[in-house]
Amino acid sequence: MHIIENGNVAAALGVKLCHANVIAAYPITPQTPLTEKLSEYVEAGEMKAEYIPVESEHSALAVCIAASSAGARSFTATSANGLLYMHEQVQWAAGARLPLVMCVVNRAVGAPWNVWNDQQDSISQRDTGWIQMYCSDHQQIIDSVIKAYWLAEKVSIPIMVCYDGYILSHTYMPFDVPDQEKVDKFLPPFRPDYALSPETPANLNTVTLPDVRIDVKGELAHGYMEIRYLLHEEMRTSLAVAAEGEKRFADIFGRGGDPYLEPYLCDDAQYVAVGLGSITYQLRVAVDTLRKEGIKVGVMGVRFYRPFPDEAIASALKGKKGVIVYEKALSYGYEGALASDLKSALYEYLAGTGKLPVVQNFVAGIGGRDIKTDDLIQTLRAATKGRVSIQPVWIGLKL
Amino acid sequence: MQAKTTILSLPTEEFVHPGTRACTGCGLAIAYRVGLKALGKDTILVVPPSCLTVLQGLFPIASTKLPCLNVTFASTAAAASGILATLKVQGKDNIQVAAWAGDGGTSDIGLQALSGAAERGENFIYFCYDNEGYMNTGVQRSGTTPIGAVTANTPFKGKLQQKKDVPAIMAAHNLSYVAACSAAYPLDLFDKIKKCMDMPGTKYFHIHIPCPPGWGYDARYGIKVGRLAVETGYYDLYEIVNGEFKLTAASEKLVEKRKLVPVREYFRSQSRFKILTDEQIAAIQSQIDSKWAKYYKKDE
Amino acid sequence: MGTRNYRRKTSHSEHGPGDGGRTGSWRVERPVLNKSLCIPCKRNTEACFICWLFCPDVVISRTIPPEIDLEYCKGCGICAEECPTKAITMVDEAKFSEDDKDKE
Amino acid sequence: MNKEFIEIRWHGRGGQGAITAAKIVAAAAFVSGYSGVVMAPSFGTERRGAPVMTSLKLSRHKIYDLSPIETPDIVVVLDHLLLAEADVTSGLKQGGIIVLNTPKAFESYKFKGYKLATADITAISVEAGLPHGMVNTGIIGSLEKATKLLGMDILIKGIEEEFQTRRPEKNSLAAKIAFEKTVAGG
Repeated sequence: MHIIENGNVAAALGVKLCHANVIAAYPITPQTPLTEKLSEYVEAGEMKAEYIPVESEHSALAVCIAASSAGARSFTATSANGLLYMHEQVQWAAGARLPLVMCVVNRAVGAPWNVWNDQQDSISQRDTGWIQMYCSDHQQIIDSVIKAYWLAEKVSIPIMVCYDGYILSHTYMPFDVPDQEKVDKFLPPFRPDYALSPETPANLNTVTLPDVRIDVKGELAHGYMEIRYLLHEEMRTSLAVAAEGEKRFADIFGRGGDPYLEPYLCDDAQYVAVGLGSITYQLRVAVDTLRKEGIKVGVMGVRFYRPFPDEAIASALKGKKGVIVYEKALSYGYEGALASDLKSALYEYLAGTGKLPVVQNFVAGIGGRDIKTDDLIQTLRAATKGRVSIQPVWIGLKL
Repeated sequence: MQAKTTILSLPTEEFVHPGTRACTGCGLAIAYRVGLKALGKDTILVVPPSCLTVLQGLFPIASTKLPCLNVTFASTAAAASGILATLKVQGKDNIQVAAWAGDGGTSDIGLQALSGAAERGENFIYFCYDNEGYMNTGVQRSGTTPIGAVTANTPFKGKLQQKKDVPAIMAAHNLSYVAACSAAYPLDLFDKIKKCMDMPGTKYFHIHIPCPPGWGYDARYGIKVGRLAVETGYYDLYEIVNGEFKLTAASEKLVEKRKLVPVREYFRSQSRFKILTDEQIAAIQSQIDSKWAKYYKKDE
Repeated sequence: MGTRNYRRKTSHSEHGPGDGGRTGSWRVERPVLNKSLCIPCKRNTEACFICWLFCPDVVISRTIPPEIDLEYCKGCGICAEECPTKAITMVDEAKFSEDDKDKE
Repeated sequence: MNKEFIEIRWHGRGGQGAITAAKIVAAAAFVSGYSGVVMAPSFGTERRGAPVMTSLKLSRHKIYDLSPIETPDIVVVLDHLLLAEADVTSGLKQGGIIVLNTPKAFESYKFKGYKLATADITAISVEAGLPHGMVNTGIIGSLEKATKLLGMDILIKGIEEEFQTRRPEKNSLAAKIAFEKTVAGG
């Protein structure tokens, strides 16, 4: 059924459809309406879940970590400084291999205070061992939440479903709310391999030594390094699992396609703009305009940022003249993290082939600065005419 | 009223294995061992980093026979809330959730989450085992380190500030049950746990834990030192049941006796207090005396 | 992969004795029980067991006579200190021959 | 007016319900065949009483550009006092429409190059039985009168659905009266 609602409601409906049964949250703009909505569902009895209004984001993720360890399908959401305050728990959840799903409603981080959108919050959590998915519209938000639970539980790795604060979270647009029946078919009940129980006592996340050690049965158990290696290795293989999930999703719901990338007019493009989230949809308008001028451009949204779909990206961009990365975050002192990752993937797969594109980097929309479509047109056009700068260029900077 | 447990009636089942990494003569090991007897088999534990993390064992071996979730330092009570929520949705109402955290993990870094959980009325038992310092990291001061104690980061002057009264903070949350216990009085601890297990909301236990390396006494004197803290009226055993304060066990008897052991004996039993001067001890003695004068008056 | 082998991929510990190794080797002094002074031994009935109650390391049995598991006893001496009849004394480990130690 | 792609900017005050009004119009447009509908409130630190803006884009195709409206076809002003506080005609296309809630006469306004429609929605709403100050449903009637965009039937249905539990008839009545009483310039 199609409804017109905002992005936070799309996320909340997704969580409800997935039957998450422990939800913990702490208010932070622009995430708040999402978890408020969930508290409504729970209090109204539309959702059979426990809703814990915790006293901090650190505790919100603590509740989810413990609930998941005890066998519950758990959910939380946050933004900006809330996510930063969770950081310790974010790492913990990954190391404990808990299949949590958390919505990150992207917002600029302080200081100074700013409640508007950029993606510095989730990008700063890149190396925590969480899968990161980025959404460009409400359909992707609700679908991604559902796909995320499936994938997280399949690979035992937590997932952040990231979407742009305000631009998506507070904007209303139509989207299809999947049938409960279909969601139940897609997503089986959560049955973890182990859940805390007096019947099968185990001590979880104990101090783990640098080296391997014999267990009580006389078998060799891992050391810390093996446990962490497995997290990395299975992050990598989760790319293939995500593709399996995407296909399964498409079979049941009749939509979806490429799990990692969302290309638009890229096939014959000589220049391809790349980004995360809603900016890639806005770039489509710029691409349409430049196409009318005869410039062969396309745009490609990256939906999976971690694990990084390096091979798919390199293969999609092979032989392009230029790649222009638009980012709402920055690795201060260098460039956008996506630009760095992308260059690394291109180098890895295309160095020496003569098909290595030139990569340029634009930084836009920091702290919610309006990204004018005309600015995207101008910058994209300029980038097709030659290198604008070796440094990342800030769009709309008024210095 | 439940009958008082004696050594002979104390359950014999053990939930802790021998051969732990706890220090020789560890006071926590005594309180923990007896505490788990009271909690029983149907318990899920939550433990933040602390001496107990070490006592509990290093992967892949656990020293405790109960299921346990190790959590981050500041998140103990929140994690307990998460387990409770799960048990609720699973319809399991026979499982007790018990958090065991140290004094740093409670009075300092864990206080926010604990206060939040207590305010929400999360139905679990929280144990703060108070060895009065960050012993696991090598004896640094914590919020509950007493005035005058030399620690690794109050090396010459000793701690200059008062001990934080965490049970009073928790009592201010209007809990159904708050208890102050000591490793030197394990049966009192056992009975108090049994007493509160079916009470609603968060139950808070503060347990005074003698620590040989942290306090500076010969391991064999652990119980004696713990007992001295009580007999001098320096650390009191009590319970607050729905707001009603009552001294218990040895502290209750002290009211009848009207005679406290001079606190000097307690201070002189440990090297951490070696810098306390006679004047300082006299000042503390007079604080203790006036506290007890109130207890006596209440008793009249 | 995934939820199926979760246990093998995390720090998932199962319980057993001796996480800290044979902690009996930590001992400097050994508790030695004099049955003629020990209350339950003398009366041949369940009594006292203060040593059992206060043992931090779960190495004293609640039996007549109480038995001390020297494989794990760390030799703290609390039992000796708390025994109301001084039935347990702490004896320098050096007094026990290497042969004795092997037998433990 | 190009009815393939329409941009409407709403000016109101925090708490006045401009978002709800825009949402009702958005939903009505969607069922009328505008498959691209995007309604974006001005974001951030709105407080009750402070001027707020909401933008509504309607298109026959999916809308990919979520950036704020710069050149609206229509502006809807829920409170005439906002004329002094906000530049409501900023970017308004030549020949664009201004829908204004005002107690003053139509003739007292001069907007050169724009079409004006006015009604005293505040009074009309009270007439319809709504509490004083509730103007977000009445204004929809004025908008329809000025634009002939979607037809009253579908809007009335949308209002009654949105206000299911909160005086649906009185809200739709306010829109109906407003539709009748709105003075729209050519």
